[in-house]
Amino acid sequence: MLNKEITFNPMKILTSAYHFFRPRALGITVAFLFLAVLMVSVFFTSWPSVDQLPQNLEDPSNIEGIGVMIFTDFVVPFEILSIVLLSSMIGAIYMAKGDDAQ
Amino acid sequence: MAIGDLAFLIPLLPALAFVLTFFLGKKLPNGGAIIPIAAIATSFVISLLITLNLLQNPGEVITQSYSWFAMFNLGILVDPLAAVMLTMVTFVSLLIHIYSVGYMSHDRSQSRYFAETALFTASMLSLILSDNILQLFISWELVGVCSYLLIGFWYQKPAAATAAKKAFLTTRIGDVMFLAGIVILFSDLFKIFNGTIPDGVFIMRFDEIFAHIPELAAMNANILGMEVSHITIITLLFFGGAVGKSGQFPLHVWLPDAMEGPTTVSALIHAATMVTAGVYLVARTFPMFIAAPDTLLVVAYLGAFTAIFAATMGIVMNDLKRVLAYSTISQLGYMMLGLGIGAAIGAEAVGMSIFHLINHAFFKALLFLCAGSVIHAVGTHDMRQLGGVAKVMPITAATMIIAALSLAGFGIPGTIFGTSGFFSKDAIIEGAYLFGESSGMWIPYVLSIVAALLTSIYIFRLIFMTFFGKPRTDYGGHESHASMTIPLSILALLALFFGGLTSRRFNDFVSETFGNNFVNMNIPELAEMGGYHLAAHVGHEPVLILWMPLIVAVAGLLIAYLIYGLKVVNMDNLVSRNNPVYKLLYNRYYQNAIFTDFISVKIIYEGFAFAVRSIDRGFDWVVNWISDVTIETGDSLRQFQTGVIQTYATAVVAGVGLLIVLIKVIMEVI
Amino acid sequence: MDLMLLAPELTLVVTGLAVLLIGLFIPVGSKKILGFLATLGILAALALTVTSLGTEATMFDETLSIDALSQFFKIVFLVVLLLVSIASIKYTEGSDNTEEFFSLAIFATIGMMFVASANDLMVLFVAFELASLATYALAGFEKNNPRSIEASMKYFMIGSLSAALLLFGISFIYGMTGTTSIPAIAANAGGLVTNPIGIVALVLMLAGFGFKIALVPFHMWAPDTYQGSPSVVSALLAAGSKKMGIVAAFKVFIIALIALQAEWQMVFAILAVVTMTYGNVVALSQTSVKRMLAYSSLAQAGYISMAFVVLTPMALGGGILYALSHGFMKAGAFIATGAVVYMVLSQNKNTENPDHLDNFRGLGRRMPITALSMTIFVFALAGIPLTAGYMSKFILFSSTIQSGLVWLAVIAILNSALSLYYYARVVKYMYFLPTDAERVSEPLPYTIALAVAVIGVLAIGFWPEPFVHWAMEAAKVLIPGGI
Amino acid sequence: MIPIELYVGLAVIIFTIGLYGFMTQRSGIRMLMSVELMLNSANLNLVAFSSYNADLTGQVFALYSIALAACEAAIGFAILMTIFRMRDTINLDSFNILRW
Repeated sequence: MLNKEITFNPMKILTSAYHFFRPRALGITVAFLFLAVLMVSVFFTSWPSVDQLPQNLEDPSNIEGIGVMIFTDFVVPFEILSIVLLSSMIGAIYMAKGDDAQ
Repeated sequence: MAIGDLAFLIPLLPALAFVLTFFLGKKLPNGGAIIPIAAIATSFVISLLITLNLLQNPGEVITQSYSWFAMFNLGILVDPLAAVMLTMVTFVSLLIHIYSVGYMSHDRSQSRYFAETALFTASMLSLILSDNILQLFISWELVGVCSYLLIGFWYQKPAAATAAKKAFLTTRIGDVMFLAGIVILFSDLFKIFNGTIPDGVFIMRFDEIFAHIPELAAMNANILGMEVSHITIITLLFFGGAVGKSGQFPLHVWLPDAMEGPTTVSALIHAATMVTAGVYLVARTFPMFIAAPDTLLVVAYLGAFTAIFAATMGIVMNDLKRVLAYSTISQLGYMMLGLGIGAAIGAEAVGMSIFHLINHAFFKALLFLCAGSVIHAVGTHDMRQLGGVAKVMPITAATMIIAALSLAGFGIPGTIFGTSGFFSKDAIIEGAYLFGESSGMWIPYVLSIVAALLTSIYIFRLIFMTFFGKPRTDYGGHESHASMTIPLSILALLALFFGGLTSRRFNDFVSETFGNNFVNMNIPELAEMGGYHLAAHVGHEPVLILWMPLIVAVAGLLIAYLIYGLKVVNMDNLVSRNNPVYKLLYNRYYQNAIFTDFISVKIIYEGFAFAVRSIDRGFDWVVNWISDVTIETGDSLRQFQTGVIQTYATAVVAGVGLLIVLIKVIMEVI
Repeated sequence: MDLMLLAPELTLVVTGLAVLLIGLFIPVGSKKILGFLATLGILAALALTVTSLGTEATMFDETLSIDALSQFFKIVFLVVLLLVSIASIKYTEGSDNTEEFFSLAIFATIGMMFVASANDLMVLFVAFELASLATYALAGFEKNNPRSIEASMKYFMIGSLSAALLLFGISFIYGMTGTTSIPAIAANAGGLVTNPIGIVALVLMLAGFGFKIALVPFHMWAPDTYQGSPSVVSALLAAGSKKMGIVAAFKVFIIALIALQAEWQMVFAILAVVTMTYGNVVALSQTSVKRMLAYSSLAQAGYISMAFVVLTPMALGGGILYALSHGFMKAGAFIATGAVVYMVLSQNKNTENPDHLDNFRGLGRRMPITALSMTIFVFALAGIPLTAGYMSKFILFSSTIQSGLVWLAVIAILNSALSLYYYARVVKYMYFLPTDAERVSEPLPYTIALAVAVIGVLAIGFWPEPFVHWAMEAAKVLIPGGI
Repeated sequence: MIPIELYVGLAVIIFTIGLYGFMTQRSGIRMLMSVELMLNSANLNLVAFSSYNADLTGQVFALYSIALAACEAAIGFAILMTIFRMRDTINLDSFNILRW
């Protein structure tokens, strides 16, 4: 039993690798293509960034800033989000409830 | 001028009649036939009055234009060309409608019939009246839709439904070319105006188009290494549309099958509406064709070829209506030839061609209505089962013989004695002679004279087989009702005398279409632009040439009489299935097998309409291969849609990845 | 800032909530009133939108912009919703869940309308998701029908995948430009042009929008979902939600990413050709009418995409007009199919494929109004003159030729000629194939919806002037000076 | 300071893992989890860019997208429940009545 587990059987490894990869070959290929393209793009891009991260020693959190933005600049998406929540709730409850309701 | 203001009523009344008949027809006697008859009769009166007015003063044409949207307009234009067409269409359509009252009296869906024919007439009339190419195209499509409805009138019959579809789709190929021509024309004109069109200028109106012919001719496109002028491309595409509608080779395949509708519909399609639309289109835009000599050559050659091609098939058909159908194709070939020889004789060609169109309308409507009368009484349209009908139906027989004489072109050159068909066909054949003389190209002339001989043979074969000899089968039969014979007699009179009475005058009248207060074209100058000179007028040919058409017509009559009247030749040997020539002709050059099965069904349906157009059976395997590949492509493309969600996701992601790579590569390369 | 400009959206929200609440308290038998209520609310919203035509404004710190383009598309969405809502009065009859249906449809349309007026990627994304999430449940509305559930599942899965792709793309745009505001992105787009990430972000966002527009290869959910969903929902998806993808793409590509013009014109050129050809070729052999309409809808998306490639004011006007025409034609065709399905199912509840072509046999006799409307819609889709489809195609194709892209126009014209085959086949089945079935009475709501759509199709066909003018105004928003 | 490329690279890797899972998993729940991975990698991106650009917009966006992800999960699970009731399985690859 113990012997069997540590036996180095290249054929068996290849076979199990084959069985692992064969049904996933397309997915793996596509994912690698995607990863390679994106990685190359990301690392060949010169990202704009500030030299020094802004730090406010007295209040390191930015919750307040976010809160202000939610209710000023981005209040429209916030309001839409409320409808999104409502409609997904309606949708989810409708789909999930069984027919016994009737 | 007052009557000219009513011109808009000409198409409007039949259109209203369509609406009324469609909704009320069922409640009225005879399917409400009185409504379209009254409407078309009024239209006819208006057209006739306008034409008579115009005869006094051909330079003062009627034009009315209203802005439609952007730089397009709706409008009417009644010039000599339109006036004669309007009069002819309303008149023939009126007679056919009157005749239909008797002919369709036993059909349950009479009201639908009358509604549809009224719409058919209305759309044809609006096609003729259009003063701009866009409106013309819309009516053109409407005519196509109506023909679809009418050919498939008895839609319970599978053959009728198939024929309707075939007509619709085959003419549709032409329509696509026509549309492409319009689109190119539009964008060229837009370019000429530099994109800013002044108010009140409607760029698709004929006067505007014609005024810019020089600029269009100056634009060149490079196609396969050849410099081709834009005007040539546009006119070729327009002609493509005409080929489809007017049943020229190779898009003629729908016409013989269009027989599946009621015979009156065939008469309407063959004589007054639909098929003449193509000829009218070429005539209407003739100044553009004159400036594109290459297109005119194509028109002339294709017309001549169609004339003889269809005539050879007319000889061997045994179905009464099919013979007439091929005869129509052949005569349309003559009309196209008449327009094509405009390269030699200028605007007069339009006069000649339209003259033949009008005369053809009379005798072809007559032929069809007579055939309808025979079929109505006897109940079959196989000529082999007929014979001796003249005894039971004397009026029908007499009028049919008159029509046949007119079609074959009997008359004495140089006098006013002759049938209508003689004057117009003779003129076209002589024009073809002049064309040969001035350009050295004799093929159209030779083809047209041989086709004249064949015409004479097939039409008298029909007469002898149907009306003379002994009845071959047992059929009852009686002379038709007066509502049918009176239109026959009127048409017979016209087929006999119209040509002789109007001959010269008509030509001059129609030829003035391009010089008036709406358009004023200098045809010889346009011809100069196309790079050739116009020859002298018709009428100075050698005597033999003048008499030639009559000689071949008489020869044809004699041949037909010998074979079918006296039976000096035993037809059994000739028509045996082993005779390869007969077999070829009888199977209509196998074009039905090839066109229907391959081109219509597989290629066009599958999207390779323009890829393969060869009637050579040697190319069979190529055709087969291509259509197989298309079908297989369609089917295998379908297989991508596996229904498995993971596959879909993979397609999306792979698509994103590939597109990124593709764009990067392309952007690097460019 | 004039809150009246948001009145249509607010009216719809109130209508949706009212329908939902009232639905809780009334018995199943009288739930029909909800449909009328919803229709009234939609009409009110439509009227409010029409009265505010011609105004231009930006609201809420420039996150919303009201202009000719957004007004145009809002009206498209409202009209489609109106058609769907009228037809649904019959479709939901006798159902216990009428209120869910109508409120979800209304909320989805609110999302579409906000996309049309979004001036900020954040608004755009959230509204986009609203339109998606609300329709996921609608697609699976017949929850005992495995087809409907499968349609919903596929729509949802591919939808959430493309939402993720879209968000990922937006994050890169935000990273390079430091903002999500559409005009500000256009001003700071320098980094996107010089760096490879620009193309990546472009394609990722295209995948997000292409999912809604149903461009090949992001289309694969569309035939399945259109076929499986209830017909009225398919109408909403094909006629409304597809236009949302188009207007979003207009805003993001033409306004925000105009600096990447060469790149996305290339992408759209490829996708337009592939999409229209694929759609038409595959539609040839379909026997399910809804599936056939789905593939034809692919083809139409391909035509509209040509506007991106040509990018002249006229082409964009043509594309925008096409969006309106397609709204009428496609919604009408799906609703007509819905009427047939309704008829088939009411005769035999267990029919396997109620939208199979065989059920259209002799429809000209059985349901004359439906058959006539369907004929008009398919002919309009094929581009027969005097219909909306012809006018839009004419403007779009001729502007293509005019700007020198003859090859593209030739492909498009050939494609539209090819498409006539499968459209004419439907007409053939309806009018030329015999049937021994009796005439059936046509449900009134369906008939009214069809009549409205027919009027729309013919109005644009017969009197295009005001519509063309209007579409051109909308196009001016995208390229103010013209290119 | 950590270069921003590392954050973005991490986000890309997580996104690809999500994509891979979405393309290869048969179970509906696992596919939903993959979608969450993708959405969250986008959030990571947004937040990283937000702090490196000294602009809070990205963080607000991330908050919104978290809420959206929750809604999406809710609908997704409801659809999966319906499928499970109907089929007794949530292996989505066997669910293909609609095809071709």
